Amino acid sequence: MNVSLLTVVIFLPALGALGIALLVPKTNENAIKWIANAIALVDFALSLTLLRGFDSASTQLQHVTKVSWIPQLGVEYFIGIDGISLLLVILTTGLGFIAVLSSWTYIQKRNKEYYATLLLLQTGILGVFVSFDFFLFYVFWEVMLVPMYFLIGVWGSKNRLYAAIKFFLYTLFGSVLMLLGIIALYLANFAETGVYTFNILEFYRLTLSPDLQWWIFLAFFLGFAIKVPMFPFHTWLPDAHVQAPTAASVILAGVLLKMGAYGFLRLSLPILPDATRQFVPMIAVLSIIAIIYGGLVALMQKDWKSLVAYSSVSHMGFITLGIFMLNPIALQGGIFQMLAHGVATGGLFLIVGLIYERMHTREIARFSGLAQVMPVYATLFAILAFASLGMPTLNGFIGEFLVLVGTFQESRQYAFFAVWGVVLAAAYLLWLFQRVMLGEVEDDEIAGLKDLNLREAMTLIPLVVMAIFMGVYPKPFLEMIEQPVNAIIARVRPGYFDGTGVTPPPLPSTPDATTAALPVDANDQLEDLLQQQLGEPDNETDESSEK
Amino acid sequence: MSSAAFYLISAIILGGALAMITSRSLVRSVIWMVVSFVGVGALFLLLEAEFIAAVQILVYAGGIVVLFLFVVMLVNLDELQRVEYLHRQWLPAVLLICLLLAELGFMMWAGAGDTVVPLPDQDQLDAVLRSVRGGNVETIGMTLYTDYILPFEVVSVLLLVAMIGAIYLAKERV
Amino acid sequence: MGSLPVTVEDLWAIAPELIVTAAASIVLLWGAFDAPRKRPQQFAWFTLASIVAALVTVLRQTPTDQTYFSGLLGMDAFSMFFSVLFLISAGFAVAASIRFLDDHGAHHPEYYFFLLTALLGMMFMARAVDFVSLFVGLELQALSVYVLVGYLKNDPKSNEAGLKYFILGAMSSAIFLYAISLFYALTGTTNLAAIAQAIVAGELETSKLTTAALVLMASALGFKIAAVPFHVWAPDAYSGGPTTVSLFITVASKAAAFAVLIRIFIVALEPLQESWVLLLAALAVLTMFVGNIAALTQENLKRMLAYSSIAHAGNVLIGVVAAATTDGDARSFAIAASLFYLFAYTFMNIGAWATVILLRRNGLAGENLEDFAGLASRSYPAFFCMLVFLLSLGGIPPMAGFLGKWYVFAAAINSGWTWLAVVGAINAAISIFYYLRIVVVMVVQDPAEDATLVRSAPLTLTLVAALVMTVAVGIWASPFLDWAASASQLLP
Amino acid sequence: MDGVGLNHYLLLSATLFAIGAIGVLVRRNVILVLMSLELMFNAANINLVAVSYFRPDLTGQIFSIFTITVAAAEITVGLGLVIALFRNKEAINVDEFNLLKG
Repeated sequence: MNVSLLTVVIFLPALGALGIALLVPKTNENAIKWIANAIALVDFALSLTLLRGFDSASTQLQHVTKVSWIPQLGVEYFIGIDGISLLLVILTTGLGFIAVLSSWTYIQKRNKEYYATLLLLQTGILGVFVSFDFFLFYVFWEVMLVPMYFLIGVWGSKNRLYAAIKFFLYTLFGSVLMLLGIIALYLANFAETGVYTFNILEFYRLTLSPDLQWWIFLAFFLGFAIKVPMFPFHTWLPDAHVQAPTAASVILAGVLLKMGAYGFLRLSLPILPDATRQFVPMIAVLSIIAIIYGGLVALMQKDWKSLVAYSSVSHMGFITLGIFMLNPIALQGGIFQMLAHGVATGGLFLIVGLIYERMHTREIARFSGLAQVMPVYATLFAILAFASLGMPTLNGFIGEFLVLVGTFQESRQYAFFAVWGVVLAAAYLLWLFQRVMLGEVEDDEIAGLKDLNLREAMTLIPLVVMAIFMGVYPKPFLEMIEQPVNAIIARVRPGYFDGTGVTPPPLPSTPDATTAALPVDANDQLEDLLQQQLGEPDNETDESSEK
Repeated sequence: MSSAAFYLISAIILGGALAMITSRSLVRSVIWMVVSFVGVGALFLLLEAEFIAAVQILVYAGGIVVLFLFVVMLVNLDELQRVEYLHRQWLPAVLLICLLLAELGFMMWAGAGDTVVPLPDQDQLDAVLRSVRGGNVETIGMTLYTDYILPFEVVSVLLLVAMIGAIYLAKERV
Repeated sequence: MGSLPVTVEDLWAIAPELIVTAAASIVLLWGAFDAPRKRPQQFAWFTLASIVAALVTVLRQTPTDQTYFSGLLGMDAFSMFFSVLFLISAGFAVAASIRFLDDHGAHHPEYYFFLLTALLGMMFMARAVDFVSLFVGLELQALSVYVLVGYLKNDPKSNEAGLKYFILGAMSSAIFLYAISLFYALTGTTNLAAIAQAIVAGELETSKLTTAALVLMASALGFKIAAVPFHVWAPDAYSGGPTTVSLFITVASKAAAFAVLIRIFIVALEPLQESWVLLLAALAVLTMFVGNIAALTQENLKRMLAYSSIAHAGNVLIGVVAAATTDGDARSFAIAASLFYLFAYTFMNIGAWATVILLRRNGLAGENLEDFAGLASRSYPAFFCMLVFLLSLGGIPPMAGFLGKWYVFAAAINSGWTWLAVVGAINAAISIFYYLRIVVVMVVQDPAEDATLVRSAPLTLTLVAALVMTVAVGIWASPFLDWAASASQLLP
Repeated sequence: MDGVGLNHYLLLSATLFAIGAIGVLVRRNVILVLMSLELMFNAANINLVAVSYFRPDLTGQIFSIFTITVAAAEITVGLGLVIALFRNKEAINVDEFNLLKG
């Protein structure tokens, strides 16, 4: 059987977890750590090779693998990537490696189980971002819950069990209702086409009645909004973050929350366009509430980690706002903000984790003058904080700026309120910086702190570099997501591109059976593209005019 | 005349049953049960089911009652007298059941005609009547051993289970 | 008359049942003559062998539309599905029992005798297409199970459980019988298909007497499947009896009751479905909520699993309700969903109970939640098995339980019962809460000092087989889905 | 039969059934509960035989033979359970079964 590169990227961590669990003796902790790090690094490197030959101009899914799984129900093992998926995959593997590396000394008990669980989690998340079969998507979506539950529940701090169970039940509650939405969609598709399938690309073609769309949207909304988390479903997030070990927080903030946003833009928008438009005002308001409320609450936090956690609520508000403004700029901004937030906030959680490992406290009031004893640490923190609050030339700026511009196009009121999120972010992050980093060293314990060692710096520096790179040169990232974004907008807002002179790309279709089982390489892609431009435009316009 | 017999027998059955469940003495209860069961046997006679009536008397009055008496004697009688009479929530239970009974009775009365499903034609009916009525043990035996041979055999296994089960459970040690 | 009452086809049709009957008789006689009873394991192995023989025989038979024994028994794919399910459960129960009975000093051949007769009764229940054979099979099963629940006769808890089960079980049998007699009064027949015809022909749908009979029938069957509010016996019977028996009856007896329920309601009472669908839907909702919420507060693990078993019956009922309101493909889909759910449930539930059997503290069988304390550090494989079973029971993919849930919810939405699916989904989330509680105890708490695992080869085999099936039915689902779909064809 | 139809028999059996049910639910003595169960089985038997007479059709009579047998078997097992419990606990009071709670 021909195993595609993408499949390897997804399942390598799980295989590694299995290997660690079964083959490595419990007592040999160093071997466990080395193997886990090696696997995470290899996985990251492999995911980077996906970039080679990736054609960001193509409208087709790439690296497609499509194998029948449960034929009776029409379930397929159908994975592939477009620009959005690819960037999220790389973000996941990158942060995954950093998370594994950052755990080296942080985790003191049950190393074997810890690393196995962490790697398993990575497979679950990666699977969500590449599945184009809804059943498969749901399986990964749920599978991911279990390792996260254990990471928080076993290796977390004092109130870990409460936080773990809260996390699990909240997200599970959302996802079981989402499951019903999936079933309804599946049955509606059968009623319309007579074929049992979970193929997401086929669902893009459906014309469902607005009423049905409304209900399915509601079901999806619960699943995704809890995951994001949107106000008022956010209450599990601070608990989970505060209690989780550093690596889990990094993954949680960096990629796990993106799953909800990803769900919205991959599934809700293109499959349920009519309902999406109906829901825009509600979601926009909820997003703005999240932005402002998250910022205000962050301002009042006494605990360093929960401050960062609430800043996540605020930043995720920008992302959902960007997604639901339903124009290309805001949507691109939202996706870019997903990446930027992953990098910056992931880094901030690492920063908190590093100091917690040294001081075993996260109470902001306990710290002062850290910059004097830990200059490297303070510098890196400053850059990440600035990235997070959206300073120009750093990545957070690009995302938030695009979201605000896109929002402004749609509604000045929304934009006016959303801007306050940026102001608040500056306030709480700078105030935090001032309280913990500046000032006099008042404490012997702080005076005795050591600055970062090489391994610790290694976990932060890639993120800092990335934050700067993305801020200075965002073009390649935006290019990569441009086509899929335009396709989504064309679907959710038919006629949007008519006046702009831009031809929206068609939604990606299912590659036909002959190429299906094999990974599609760049040549095929090019051929497809040529064919499309030469032969098919007529058909396309016909179809769209019929609608 | 048979109408009078029906009411008389009904009175015996229900009276026996009522006396059984209200009696405080277990031995008396058992005796009232015999009365009620014999009444049911008489009812079967009235319905021209002589064989069933015989089985009823043999199995119930002969077998089960002896079994009950046996257990009542085996289990310490003093102990039994001590047992409280009724459940604490007996009244709601009785009311509920009476309500259900009233409901059931009403439904039967209201649905009186419903049970008359079209009967077979006269010749057929006569044939059936000859076989069914008049206590034709031979017909019952033949049917039991032909059409109903399977449940018959299953019931034999069931009796074996009951026998082994009772012995197993009641014996001090195996 | 005059011809032989039984034909060769009849005998071949009940060949599996004959094997089981023969095995039961042999166990009994062998036990009676083997006076010293030094090696009771031999009975277990013999029983297991005969169960396998019966299983092979069932698999060699082909389903037909014919009826046997003068129209009393069928041999449709539906009944064969259940026969296989019962045989598998019985096999698991035997394997799990060996060490357990030794440790309780109650390893007697009678145990296997009752197990086999219960199995026999269930097989007849699933195949009966006439109330006479149905009732007799049901009673054979019930009587054997009463004895099995009270099997540890020197343990007052077992006695008490057996007696409670007996009283309520016998009462439900009486109600069942009374309902049958009313239907007989209405239609003049005891054949299930003929009852349906007579109801249509006599236009009895609106008759008040029919309603009375229907309500009695529904409550009697509600007792048998332990649906709320007829469930009061179930937690006692499941938690008080020997754990191996609970393993068997939470799966097999429940499945047998469902076989009867589906056949009666979908075949015989189909013309009346307007009157009973809402009743059954209400039962499903109550069963799920009460089962799950009661399970939340249990400290005794066996009781928790008992309530969870009640809640799962509610999920199967969703499938039955969905089957009732449709016909053709949609009905087959819904019946198949119920069957697949029962099948998936079999393995995960057996696995969970088998793990309970594995535990022991102070020389007593594991029962309380604390007995699971620190299982993750005591035995990693045992912990992993239990984790998979619990997640599967909670409906987390990719285990079998998830696919089962998916299937019944899909059936419900397909038949227009979306709200029922929503209730089911909410309950799935509630149920996860107590399954996670067990997981937490296993991972976080420190093990009690005197806690031991009582391993034995057959029990390990049971666990491994249940684990493999729980995962395989979820991931490699195709053959099982096909099988459930083909088994949804009931005899008319 | 003059004036007495199937309905009379059905009513009689319903009453007997209800009396049996009351006995099962209300009385606290296990042995009496078992006896009341017998009443319920008998009620069903009356129906079966009565229908068999009025239809007329033999099935009801055959069925009632099975019912009587099953009821007898059932009561045997029930009494076995009572004896086993009594030996261990010396109580036959339904309310005193309280080892199983929850």
